[in-house]
Amino acid sequence: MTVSTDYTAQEIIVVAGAKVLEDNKIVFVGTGLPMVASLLASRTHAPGLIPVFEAGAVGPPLKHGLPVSVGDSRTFTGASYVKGLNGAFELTQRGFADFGFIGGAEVDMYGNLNSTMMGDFPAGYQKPKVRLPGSGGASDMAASCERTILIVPHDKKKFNEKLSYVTSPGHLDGSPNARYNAGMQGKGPYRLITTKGIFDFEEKTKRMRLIQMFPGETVESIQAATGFELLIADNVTEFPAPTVEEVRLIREEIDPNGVFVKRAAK
Amino acid sequence: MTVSTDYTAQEIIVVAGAKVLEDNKIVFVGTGLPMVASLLASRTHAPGLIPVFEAGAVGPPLKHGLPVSVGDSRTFTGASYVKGLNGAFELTQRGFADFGFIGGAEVDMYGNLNSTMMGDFPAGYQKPKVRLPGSGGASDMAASCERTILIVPHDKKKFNEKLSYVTSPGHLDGSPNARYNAGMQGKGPYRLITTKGIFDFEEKTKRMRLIQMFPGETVESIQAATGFELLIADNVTEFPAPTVEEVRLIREEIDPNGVFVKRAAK
Amino acid sequence: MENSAKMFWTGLSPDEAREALVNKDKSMKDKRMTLKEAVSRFVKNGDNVGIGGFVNVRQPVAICHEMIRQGFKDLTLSFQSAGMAPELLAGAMIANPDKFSIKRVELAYWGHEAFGLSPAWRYLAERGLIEFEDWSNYNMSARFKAGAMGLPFIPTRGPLGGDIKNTSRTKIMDCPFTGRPIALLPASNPNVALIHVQAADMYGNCIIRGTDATCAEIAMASAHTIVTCEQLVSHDLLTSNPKDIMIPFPAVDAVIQVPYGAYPGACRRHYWFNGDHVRQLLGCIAPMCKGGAPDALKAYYDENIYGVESFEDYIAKIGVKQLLADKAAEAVHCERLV
Amino acid sequence: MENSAKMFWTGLSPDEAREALVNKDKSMKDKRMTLKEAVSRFVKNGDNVGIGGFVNVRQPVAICHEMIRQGFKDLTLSFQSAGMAPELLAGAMIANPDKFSIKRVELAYWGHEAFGLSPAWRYLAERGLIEFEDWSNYNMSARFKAGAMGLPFIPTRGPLGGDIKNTSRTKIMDCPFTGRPIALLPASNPNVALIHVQAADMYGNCIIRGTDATCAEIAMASAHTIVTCEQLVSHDLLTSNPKDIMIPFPAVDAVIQVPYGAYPGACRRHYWFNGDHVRQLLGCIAPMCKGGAPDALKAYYDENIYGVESFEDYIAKIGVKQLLADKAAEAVHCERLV
Repeated sequence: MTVSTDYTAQEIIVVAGAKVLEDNKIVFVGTGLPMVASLLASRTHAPGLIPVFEAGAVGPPLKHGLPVSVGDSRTFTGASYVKGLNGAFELTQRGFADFGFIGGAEVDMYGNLNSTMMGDFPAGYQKPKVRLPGSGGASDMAASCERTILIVPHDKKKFNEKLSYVTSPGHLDGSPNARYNAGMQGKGPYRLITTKGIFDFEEKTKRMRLIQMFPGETVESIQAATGFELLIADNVTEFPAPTVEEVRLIREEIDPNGVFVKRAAK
Repeated sequence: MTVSTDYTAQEIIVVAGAKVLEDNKIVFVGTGLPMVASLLASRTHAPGLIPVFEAGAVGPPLKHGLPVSVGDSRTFTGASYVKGLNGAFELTQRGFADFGFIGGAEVDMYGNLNSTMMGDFPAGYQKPKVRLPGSGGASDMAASCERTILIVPHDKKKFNEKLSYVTSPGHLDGSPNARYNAGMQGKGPYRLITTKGIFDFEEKTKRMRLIQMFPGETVESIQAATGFELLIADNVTEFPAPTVEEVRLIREEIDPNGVFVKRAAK
Repeated sequence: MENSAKMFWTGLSPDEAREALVNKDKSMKDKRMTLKEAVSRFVKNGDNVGIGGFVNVRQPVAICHEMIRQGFKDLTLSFQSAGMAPELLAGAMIANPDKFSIKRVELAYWGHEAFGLSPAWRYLAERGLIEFEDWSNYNMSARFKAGAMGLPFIPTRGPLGGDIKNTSRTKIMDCPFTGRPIALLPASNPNVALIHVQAADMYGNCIIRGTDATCAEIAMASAHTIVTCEQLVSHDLLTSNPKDIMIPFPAVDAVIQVPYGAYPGACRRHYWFNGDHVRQLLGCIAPMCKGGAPDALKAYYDENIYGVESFEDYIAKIGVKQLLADKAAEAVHCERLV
Repeated sequence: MENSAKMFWTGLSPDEAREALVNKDKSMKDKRMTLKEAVSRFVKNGDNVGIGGFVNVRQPVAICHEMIRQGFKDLTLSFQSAGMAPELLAGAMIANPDKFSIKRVELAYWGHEAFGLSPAWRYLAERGLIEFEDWSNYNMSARFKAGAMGLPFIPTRGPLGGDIKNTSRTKIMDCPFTGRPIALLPASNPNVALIHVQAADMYGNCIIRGTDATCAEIAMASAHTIVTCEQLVSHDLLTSNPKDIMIPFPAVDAVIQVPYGAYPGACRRHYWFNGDHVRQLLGCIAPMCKGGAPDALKAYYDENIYGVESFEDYIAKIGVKQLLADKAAEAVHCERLV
């Protein structure tokens, strides 16, 4: 399998995201890169992957390609069940979603995500420095999917000790059974995929831990781009660069119009 | 309009029940005689009556005749909405049902109904003298329809000061705002139709009050068949006997097989 | 209202129900099997059994026949309004309590509407042979819905004011937003759901015609679901209008094509009630309420259930003419070109 | 958790919502009228407006155009995830706050997914020009559902753990059945719902194709509902499969046939997104976030909304070729013989 030499940061995120997904599992897919990664997974090692979209569609074959909205016509055709937003989230609350796959603008060491606002909280909540779109379904997936996979572009300004706002709860403050005690369900953040590597959350402390680095990164380069102290797994490996075939699938078959995967070179 | 001379007790109940219904209103119809009365109403003075059945159907035209079950195929065809039991009861809880039309095996002076058990309560609840079928949807209609119309065959054993079990709440103990204070919605029992007459519930005391007598009855004969003191309206009138045409409609068009209206002579 | 760590859950607790689903293989796999296999794999003694349909519409009659043949003990039955399903199960207990027994019923209504009261219900309740918990149709439907939604409870306006709140596990609280009382009903998460539908694919996606009753909620609340269907069709045909699908495949564990699976009850587009046959069973039980002998009842079970290998054999006894008449009676309600 | 008689309801309180429905004429009557008449009869200054659709799928764009032409003040907008509907309304406020204003937004997401962020949302929020209350998609959907169910609140597992519970009217209580914390969300009962659907009859029965989003819940929670539809068809055709009907007639007050009523968003079976047109509007607003002039934005409104008599005139400007292309793009997803 020839290694690609011109893959982009978004493309390696997509490839890494796809590889984290397991075949025959139900994955609740947020809008954007998670959609692309899920399609790649189902066209490679996970043909039995079952996507769920928050506007309601369960298990569509996506024969007409990448949706541009988690509520569009492409998510609907051939689906096994479509009952609107309440239907999708009730399924999830019940325990039908093995994985939730979400993005965020800011993340902390416990996998809590912010997609609400940047600025001074709570004082500046009603007049934020930057107003982000809002939770969408992310906080619901975070609260009720069995495990969540997070995507956040790696940037010191986005990896912070304290978030401006906790939109999507992860491991909260990392204390034992924090999620259970708060009334939530599911095991919480399972993997984080950034532009620099793949992370898990160490079992005892629930702290973000580097487990795989993308080509060209070092433990130091990654720590330097992170606003808190990372845990480092004992055997950090290098995540292999995307293959030519993977990149071709993304560019030519899955997102040929660059709807979510932009064409800018790395 | 020629008066019928051979109408039965059930037939006059049906005619009286039909006349209480108003055109263009939504009526949540319980199984049995309420179904027959609603059909009679819509074939006479209330062509715009909109029936709702608890298994889900809203506003079916009932072109194929009297349902034998509130969940059968006849209630479904041509309906304007059918979403199962939760759907029907949520509509009602929301305020979509102008009337609820229910029967019971026992009634008290405040229009509370029992369709659960006869016997010693609470001690004998788990081993009743007579076990009745249970609430069905009656207690839900009682709790949430805007006004309820009750049907109970008139019999001293069925008209009691204290019920064995309050299945379907009426005006509770008759105290001011008793229903509102209990958390319920709607104005509660509006009319009671028995085999002897028509009753309302006096505004202040919420007590059962005779307003119309069926032919052949007197205030005394009705009081004698009632296990508590009735209020009597100032101007009690005689409810006219069913017409030949009304009886024909019931016997030949609405319930030709005697599914709910039995053929025994009065 | 007090917090109760002592709450007793008669099926799975909300946390157990979640756990069961998390640990289940929810993949899109072939779930076809025989009814015999489905019942022996997914029903156990002591189970809380959620029963689909409404009174005698789409009751899971074929599944109940098979359960009676196999024999189960100490079941809890949960349903809103049911007719033939509990009548058959209870009749089996009355005829032979050593082979089949119901411990408890959680219900709104047990009877047959136009076809009469339930003699089995009277027999068992009036002799104190089973526990029961009265609810209303909306209460039971909402309890299944809470279970299906992954919630421990659901608020409702009823049962407020009457005695249902006093004889059930309802809790009343003052609404923290309005200050007015509101009822909280505990979720129902049965161990197994018994559902009959018009059409399914081999993965378990189900299409229901006519009222959905509370079938989707029961299936999604339960740890396991057995589905019988009139028609087993291809996945592509079944999903041609995804919104017709009322129960999605991950909620289903076994799919069996059983034509007439709700008979002698009705099934929209397929057959109307055979009221005479319903009354025949009631007529075998009714005399026992007054101390009569069980001979007629035992004969009914020997003839229709114990004496046959499968539900198909029972349906074969009904005879072609009767089945065609029942089909024709339904066809007038929903005329369609085949 | 304390009981709060001081709860503020931004639309109708649960008791008011009940009363509104009780007093409403719910008969099966002809509800056809012009969009102009519908908006002037059923939208008022200060209303809480429930917006149907999901992001740019089936947004009530035509209704928003008409609202902008008529001008309204101090609206509260309630939706889960929306794109063009709030963008157009907010753009009108940004262009000319004297003619149109939004006071408050209750929402989960305001943006355009693949077509970009919302500049109007950033503009208004970052300048402190509107109040807002953050929820999630499920939270808002569940709040409408509670409203539709006639309940004052609904329990959910989220928002637990994050900040949404701290910036919203959520209340957390210990579940009286399990002892674990659970969130209670106050119902949303808007004054008026804006809904676009594929098909309706003159009484207001609605068929929705593709995702239902939260349209039924919003319509049934609201005191009034305005429905625009691609196709207005006979009652008999519309009810030929009653289960296709997602919104029943008594929940609807006005029915208007408006082809392309969700354009430039998408409407299943009818048209795919016109992303360029969405981006055109965003491009008129975006520079203003950085202090740019409102000229381009004003020109957009003059051209497309103020300068035309009706939504039909706006659609006519789009041109036949573009509309055919959008129709063709959708047709591949749901090929059908006409």
